[in-house]
Amino acid sequence: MSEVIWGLGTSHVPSIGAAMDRGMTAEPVWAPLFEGYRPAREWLADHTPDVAVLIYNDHANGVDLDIVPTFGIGTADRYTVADEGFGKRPVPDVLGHPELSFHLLQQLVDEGFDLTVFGELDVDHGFTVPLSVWTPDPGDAWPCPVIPIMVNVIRYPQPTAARCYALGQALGRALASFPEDITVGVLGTGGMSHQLAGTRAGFINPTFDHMFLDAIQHDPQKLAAMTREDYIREAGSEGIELIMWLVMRGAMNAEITKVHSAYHVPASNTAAGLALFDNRAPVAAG
Amino acid sequence: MSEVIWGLGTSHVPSIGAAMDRGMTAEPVWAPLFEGYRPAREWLADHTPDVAVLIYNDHANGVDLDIVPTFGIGTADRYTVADEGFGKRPVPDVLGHPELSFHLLQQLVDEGFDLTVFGELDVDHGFTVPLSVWTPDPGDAWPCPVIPIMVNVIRYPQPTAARCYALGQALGRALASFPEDITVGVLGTGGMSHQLAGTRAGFINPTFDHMFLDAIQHDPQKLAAMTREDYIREAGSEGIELIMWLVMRGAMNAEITKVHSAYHVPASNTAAGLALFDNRAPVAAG
Amino acid sequence: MTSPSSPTAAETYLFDGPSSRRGRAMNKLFMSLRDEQARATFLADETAYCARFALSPEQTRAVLDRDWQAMLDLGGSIFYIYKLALMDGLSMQYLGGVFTGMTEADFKAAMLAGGRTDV
Amino acid sequence: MTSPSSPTAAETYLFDGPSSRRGRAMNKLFMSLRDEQARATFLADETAYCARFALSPEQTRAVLDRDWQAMLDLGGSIFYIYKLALMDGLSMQYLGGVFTGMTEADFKAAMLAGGRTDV
Ligand SMILES: [Fe+3]
Ligand SMILES: [Fe+3]
Repeated sequence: MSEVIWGLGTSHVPSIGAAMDRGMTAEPVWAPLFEGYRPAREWLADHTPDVAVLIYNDHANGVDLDIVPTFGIGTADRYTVADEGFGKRPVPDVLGHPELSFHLLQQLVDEGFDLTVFGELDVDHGFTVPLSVWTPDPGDAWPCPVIPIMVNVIRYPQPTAARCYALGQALGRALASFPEDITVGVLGTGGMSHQLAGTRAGFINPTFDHMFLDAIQHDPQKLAAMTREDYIREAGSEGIELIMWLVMRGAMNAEITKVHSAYHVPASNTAAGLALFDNRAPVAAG
Repeated sequence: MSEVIWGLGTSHVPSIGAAMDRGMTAEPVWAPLFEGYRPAREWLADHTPDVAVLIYNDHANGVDLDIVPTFGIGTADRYTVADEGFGKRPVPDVLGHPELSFHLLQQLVDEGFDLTVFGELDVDHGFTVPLSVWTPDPGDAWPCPVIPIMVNVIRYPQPTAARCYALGQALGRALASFPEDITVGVLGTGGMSHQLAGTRAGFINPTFDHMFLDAIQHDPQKLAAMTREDYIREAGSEGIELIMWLVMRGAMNAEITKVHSAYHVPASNTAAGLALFDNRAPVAAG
Repeated sequence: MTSPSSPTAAETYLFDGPSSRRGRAMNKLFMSLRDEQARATFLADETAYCARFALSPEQTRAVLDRDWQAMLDLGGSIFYIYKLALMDGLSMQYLGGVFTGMTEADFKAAMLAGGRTDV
Repeated sequence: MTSPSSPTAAETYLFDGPSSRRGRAMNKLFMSLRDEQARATFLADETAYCARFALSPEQTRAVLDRDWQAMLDLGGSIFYIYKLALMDGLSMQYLGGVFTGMTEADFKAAMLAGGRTDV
């Protein structure tokens, strides 16, 4: 069986990637954000898994607008970094793990998840920025192969939060039934509160975001019970991306240990959040 | 609410369409098949619904091979007839019903069906041949707008039969909750037993097909409980298309009345079956 | 026609099925701008490019005039519209200013002060 | 590596994930043949066309030789392979004969007699 060793929830704001690509991380507007990441990055550098599963959404770059999958999974050997209209980010392409992809596909379809399979896929900032949050200096290659799981969050109706959490739970079972003994990291991406269009553009809800950062560890059921309208009202029309953290959380154990969390406003038009969890239960004190 | 008035299960063998398009329906090899269709066609001509929902699969014509949706739904105004490599079939393009499509999408996603949405879609013989079985001479237009629901049956792992039946049941609920009073016909397509490749090519299992034609009316749960391996063994690797009839059946009432059924071998490499059901319970005799 | 639970309002602009249908031609145009050659073609004759993508007269006007608010109203998705803004060298903060009636500088200042928590 | 419930055997040729991965370049070539212009280009220089789609040497040989059985073995899907056969004016019954070691006439006769009920 494979074993999930950690889960990382993180925003995927494009300007976080741009700040890193342009060497601006020490500038005053950016330094607090990257300082907040540091403890998580250090822990992650010591806990490289054999493979990672990254739950993300495409932003009209990898998939044609006439096709909107609710849930997708990549089965490729390699995922090319997308050109979103301003050149590719200067980061490595992503190596995949087709054997594990096919195993997850079979298990998840057997459990009634109606995945769309991508034999080829270009990945955009929704995918590469979380990888950069994890590994700021990948050199020629990311630390391990990564499997994309895609969630529709940009077109209404998105999957419900409950469905995302259920997908995560099934993902956890599917990983556990993989015949090889490998370690796995799971990334849930997107959020925190933000809204890009309309008169409510610039909306930030730190109260909600802090509640979310706490509940994702201790009470994911509460987050899974919220409707998509709840998310849009409380976290903004793009804050609904947070439902992707529930897929990550669902794949982890009931009790998990927080390694580090961070919260910062603003990263561009967005509140940026990070939460890193060790999949082991907390060690009882004394 | 909208009301399902009939369900039609039918094979979609391309050569059935070709025989019609080339005026060969009276030839000795084809006449028995089309004679078998006649009573169903006559009844259907008297029971034209306001809209139809057609469950089908694409055969590498409408969707790129790098993208394989388990379940999809079309939301277009119009679906163009695909050129499969030998010119388009000389039949009308298909008008859609976007309002009902969006309603079904919302309801089905809310119920946890992870549909892929197609804003544009070319439809191949899997779609147009069942329309021709229903309406041999459409003239300039098919009898009513049609909404495509796409099911992956050509790439393993297909959705389970149970999942298809559950999708049909949810489809029935979603149709019932549509705010307008309209009548609906539902078509489940594909099958019957056949296999195209391998040393078992040409496999036909009339015993299984007759069991299926009976059980789809009286005991769909039995068919829903079969694994995909059961279908492939009993009905051949392409006979698994029959799982699409279960979506149609799931959208109908528990008790339905058979209007007509027909079974014929061969249509090309395939056993061809048809079963037409009135969605009303049988009238008790005497 | 869609379910009553689908919220749409000027303060939010959910990109739902009906808006994607309304905005399809325009969003297809925006998506094409990921390609450098396409951007050059667009800039050489914007009207012809809009015609090639079969934009409605209102959509064509909105694109030519860079009327970002009208693009939203005519079915544009912010993620697609942003590709046109990117090409023009404009930021998401600039667009945020347009949508909220602020200058880009004021919008940025509001974000730096912790975002618009009161809307 | 996939689940043990995935049946694959010469009598059936399930088109599953690993075969789709193995056959991807070849299936992409077959799919392109839906277009008349592409068919003309292919027929003008089949070797060059195979190279353009990055077929492996084995796949190229199978395509050039019309070795239908090898195409299946190398990851071809019957629905894609059929597009090449269509272009050649061959029928699914012809292919059925190839896969089962029969002439097309014998395969057709077997189907007309009710199909191969004993396999
Ligand atoms: Fe995003
Ligand atoms: Fe078929």
